[in-house]
Amino acid sequence: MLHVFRNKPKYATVRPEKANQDGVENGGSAGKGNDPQWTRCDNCSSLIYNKELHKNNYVCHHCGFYFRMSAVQRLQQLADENTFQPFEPLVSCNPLDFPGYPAKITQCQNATQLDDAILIGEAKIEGYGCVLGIIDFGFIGGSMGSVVGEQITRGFEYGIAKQLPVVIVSGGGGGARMQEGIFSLMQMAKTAQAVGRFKKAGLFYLSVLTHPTMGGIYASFASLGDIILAEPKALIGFAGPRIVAETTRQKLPPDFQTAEYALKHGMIDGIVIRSEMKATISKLLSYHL
Amino acid sequence: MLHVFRNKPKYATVRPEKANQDGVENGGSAGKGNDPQWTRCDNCSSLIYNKELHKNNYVCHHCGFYFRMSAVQRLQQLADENTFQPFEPLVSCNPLDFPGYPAKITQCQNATQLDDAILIGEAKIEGYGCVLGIIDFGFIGGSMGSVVGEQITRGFEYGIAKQLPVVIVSGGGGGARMQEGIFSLMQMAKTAQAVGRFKKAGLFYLSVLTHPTMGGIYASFASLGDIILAEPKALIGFAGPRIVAETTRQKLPPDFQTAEYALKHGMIDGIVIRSEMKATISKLLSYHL
Amino acid sequence: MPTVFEWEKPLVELEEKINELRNFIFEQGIDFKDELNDLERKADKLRKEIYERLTPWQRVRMARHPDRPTTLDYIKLVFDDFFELHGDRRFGDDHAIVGGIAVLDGEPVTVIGPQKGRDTKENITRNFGLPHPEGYRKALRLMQQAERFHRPIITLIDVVGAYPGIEAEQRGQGLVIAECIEQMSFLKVPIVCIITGEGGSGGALAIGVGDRILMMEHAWYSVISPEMCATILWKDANRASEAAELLKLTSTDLLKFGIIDDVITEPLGGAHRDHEGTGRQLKAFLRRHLSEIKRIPPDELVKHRLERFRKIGEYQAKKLNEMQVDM
Amino acid sequence: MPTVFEWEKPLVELEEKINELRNFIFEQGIDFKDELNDLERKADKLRKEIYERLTPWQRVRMARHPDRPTTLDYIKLVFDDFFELHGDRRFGDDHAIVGGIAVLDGEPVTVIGPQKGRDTKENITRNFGLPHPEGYRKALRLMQQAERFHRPIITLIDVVGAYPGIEAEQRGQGLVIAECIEQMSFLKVPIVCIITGEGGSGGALAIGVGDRILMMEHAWYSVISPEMCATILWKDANRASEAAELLKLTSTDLLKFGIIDDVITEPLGGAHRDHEGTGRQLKAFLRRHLSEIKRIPPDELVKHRLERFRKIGEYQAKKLNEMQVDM
Ligand SMILES: [Zn+2]
Ligand SMILES: [Zn+2]
Repeated sequence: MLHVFRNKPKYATVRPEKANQDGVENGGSAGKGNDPQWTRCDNCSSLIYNKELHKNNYVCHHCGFYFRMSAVQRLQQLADENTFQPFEPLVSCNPLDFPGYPAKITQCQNATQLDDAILIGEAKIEGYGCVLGIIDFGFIGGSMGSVVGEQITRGFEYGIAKQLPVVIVSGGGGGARMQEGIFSLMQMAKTAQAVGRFKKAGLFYLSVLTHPTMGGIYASFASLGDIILAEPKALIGFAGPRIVAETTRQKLPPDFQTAEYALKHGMIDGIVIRSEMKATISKLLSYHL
Repeated sequence: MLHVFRNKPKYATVRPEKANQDGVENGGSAGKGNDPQWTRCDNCSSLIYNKELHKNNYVCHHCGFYFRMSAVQRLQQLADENTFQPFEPLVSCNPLDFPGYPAKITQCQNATQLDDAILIGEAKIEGYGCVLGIIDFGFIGGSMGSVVGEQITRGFEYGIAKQLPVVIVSGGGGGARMQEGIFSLMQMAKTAQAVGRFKKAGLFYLSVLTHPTMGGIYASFASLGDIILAEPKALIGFAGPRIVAETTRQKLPPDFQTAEYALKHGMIDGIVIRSEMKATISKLLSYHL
Repeated sequence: MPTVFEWEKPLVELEEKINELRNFIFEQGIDFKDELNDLERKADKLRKEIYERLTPWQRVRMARHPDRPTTLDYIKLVFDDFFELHGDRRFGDDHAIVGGIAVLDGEPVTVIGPQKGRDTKENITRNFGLPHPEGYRKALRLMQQAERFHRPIITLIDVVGAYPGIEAEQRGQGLVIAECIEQMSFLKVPIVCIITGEGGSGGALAIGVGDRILMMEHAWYSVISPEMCATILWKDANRASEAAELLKLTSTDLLKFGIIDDVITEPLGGAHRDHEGTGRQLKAFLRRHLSEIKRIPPDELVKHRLERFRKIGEYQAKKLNEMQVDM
Repeated sequence: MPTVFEWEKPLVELEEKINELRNFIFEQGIDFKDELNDLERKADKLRKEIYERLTPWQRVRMARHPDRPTTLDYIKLVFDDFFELHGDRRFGDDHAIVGGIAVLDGEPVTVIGPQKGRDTKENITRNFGLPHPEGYRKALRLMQQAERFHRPIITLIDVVGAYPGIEAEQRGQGLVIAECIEQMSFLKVPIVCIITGEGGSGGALAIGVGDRILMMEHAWYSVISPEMCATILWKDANRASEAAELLKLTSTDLLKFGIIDDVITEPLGGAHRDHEGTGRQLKAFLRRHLSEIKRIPPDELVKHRLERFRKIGEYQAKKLNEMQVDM
């Protein structure tokens, strides 16, 4: 039943060092004189030395702004060094023959050095073994097509097979991947069922929501965690705020669909600042051995 | 385990005819010149001939007002004739030595011809066998002490033993019986657990709420029905409206804690008028054979 | 005034002509039987041609025809009895989703579906058939109840999507959809889902996880509505008809993809032109599929249901030479 | 200013006198050890006398002492670590009930309890420790989570009652209490309930169904508060002290009735006079009872739990001669 690869490949498809050196992808722009060593904070306009930013978990130490992290950066932050063993890499097809989709995939692959919008494998977090999956917003908005759906599903199946907890860090803007149409929608069912089977096996699933976790990703595996944590101010919801505003013609509350709003309305267990995320995850893993 | 009596007694402790001839107990007062054959509607002041009132299910045909029905009257309305087999009768003790409690019990027994605030046994409703329990508001406000708790529990146990559905018609004003203190509170746990065991046995429990179903009765077996029906305008809730008004110092909504309010807020499955109650119950029983 | 689509116009006009002629003949007492039959055969052919050539966008519009049977219409057309149940036992009773116990061939079943209104007043009550979280929680409650009593579940799906409102988001629209999908997947009773009209995204899938997934001929089912897709692609909702082509959302496409199990053919001209006929058709398909899955033991049923969705997805393993990137 | 009850006054004054004397002696360097010891012995005797003679109403007031440890205090005093979890996943996060995962002797447990505030601001946040339905739904969610991971559940109960508010009623206060009671009864993990302060009616019972039910010495537990009872009986809440006598709501009474399993003795003068000592005491009792029930297999545990409540009730079969009434 399990489709996870049996012979671990010697190669992985991530280049953390490279991604890192390439600088910060979101929430910042190249610094003065286009110096790639520096990044300008989109919130307070401060110039920050990239290495400094990396050390500070991509949080601006001037204004506290959370830069968006790539999956690779997130992996470096959360996983113990040299412990990550990626799953067999999968790539998208074009089941609807959607015009322009293959080109878009290639473009995102080149930009992110990922095969699709997810980085997933076995890892250790402060010594605790787990399946760690991270959605990368930089890959078509971190949307879930067949590859993300399949990899998430394999993640839970791998967890069942190896009796490991699963940690998924979500951050998919639109949720579903429009270009895969109904196949994308069906990944919601597939992944939710994978969570269900995993839970019935008595194992622990920790869902971590980062900015933004919306649509089909939120409405499937991301909101089904035994425990759900979120980063401060992360956008969390089903319908996009623009659609809600257009449909209801009402003024949205200022904190609408933020992590703080989700906490207040009982949807998540807690908000954890980025610098404490690794310690918090490992603590929760330690409660569920 | 089952405490239900094995040898059915030849005697029962109910006198429907007598209770009936005694006239209507609540929501009405004796008619002109104190003629016991007539009852005056508390709502519209019309004089109604008792036999007429009985035929009309104790609903005023002038204004539609629902007179309160005694357990015996309700039994006559719902159960097929000569099908009711009451359980072994139980009577209250005075576990707290609460002053005046035994006298109150005796007084209520004389007034209602019941042993306590419940009439319960096996019955047929349009041919469908079931356990039928009816709370009588006239007995210390239809409150649940040890006897009601025990009888309700036996009702569900009898249902499990005989594979019968259970229909409970609730109408307990205060819910718990203060005079039995902690013993009364514990009946909430006992009856809720009886419902739980009954449900695990795969059997059908229909809860019918009449005016008023509040407090400990609502917060235990009465709100745990697979299907919950209510009579129009019945008061349904946990805290009494006076306490809510005093605590919150807010004006209560006009329909606060009515059956209509409960329906609107998703707490009950439907409102059924009294004349259709028997047909509705039998239909639902037919769905769960 | 009934809505007449532009592609229906020649047909409607021809039908009117035939009717006029029939009345004339009847009044005059002339025997024109053969000529009439010829005309009707022509009309049939025209009907067929028109409806075989419908574009995806036309089919989306068929699915939205104001006279198309709604969930409560189908319930009345298909089942012998229906007792509606209300409320999520937590917050409210959402009139945009109806549910209850119905009787099919003498056996109780649980039927659930979003409910659109027919006039403005009813549309306001029904929130245009757009459910809030309490609607999905009611659906879930009724499905779990059905499982307790071994009643088959039939969902009738006709929903553009879950309501995108402030309060709906506040009360966990996304979360409740996920919960519905997860819970529904493991219910140990036969489940038939029928997309009768619109099948819009997560709001449809939330009650769309079944052992058999059927689709009315002119229904649509997609991850996104054509309008929204057009807005995203070209910032122009008016290009929905192009988007409808891209999305492959018709019953024909979805049958080919293996996403659905069967297409319930509609009377020529669509469900809105013949409620009775549509109901009979739906009932026949429902009966057949339900009787097949009712024979499967509950554990097998769940196992198959999970396998069905497990294998959906189009991807391929990356070739090794593409993987020569060192970590 | 700490609250001093009228019956504590002689004791507090004597304690102050002894302290003054001790300071004087220390400053002067005089050896008055024996005399001091005598005085302290006297104070001990006085303390004992006072607290053995407390009336039920005085014990109710002890349970409400503003300096009495709250749930979060106990969590800090008893457990090594605590990670609070929030929300009912449906409507809100009720600050009147806290819950999360704590560590006891290296093992994770789920701890849940109503939380009172200490000052006005905190009391408003905590709604004076009066939970809404979402609080009970959070509690239930965390209990079900605990069951999934085989974690023992410890509830710390200190609540006058479920909040009697408009919105609380609207969202099903009565229904959620019933659900909590029912669900908690069948959880296949060890449950220890400790009434630490007030145990008011259904609001307490909703999280009070366990395998061991312990009670702090000066806690109370009853179907109704003395004030409300007095209001019903005499339309005079000021006669609460008399009602407290009638209700038999002290730990002594409830142990005698077999409703609770053990009384956790408090430091002389009550929990509010020595948080550390109280915490140690509670921990010792909790450890002992938990270790006993942890040995019982889950199915047995549930069976015993059900039997425990099944047999509660004082009634008698009616004698046959009373039954000679024909139907
Ligand atoms: Zn900044
Ligand atoms: Zn009247």
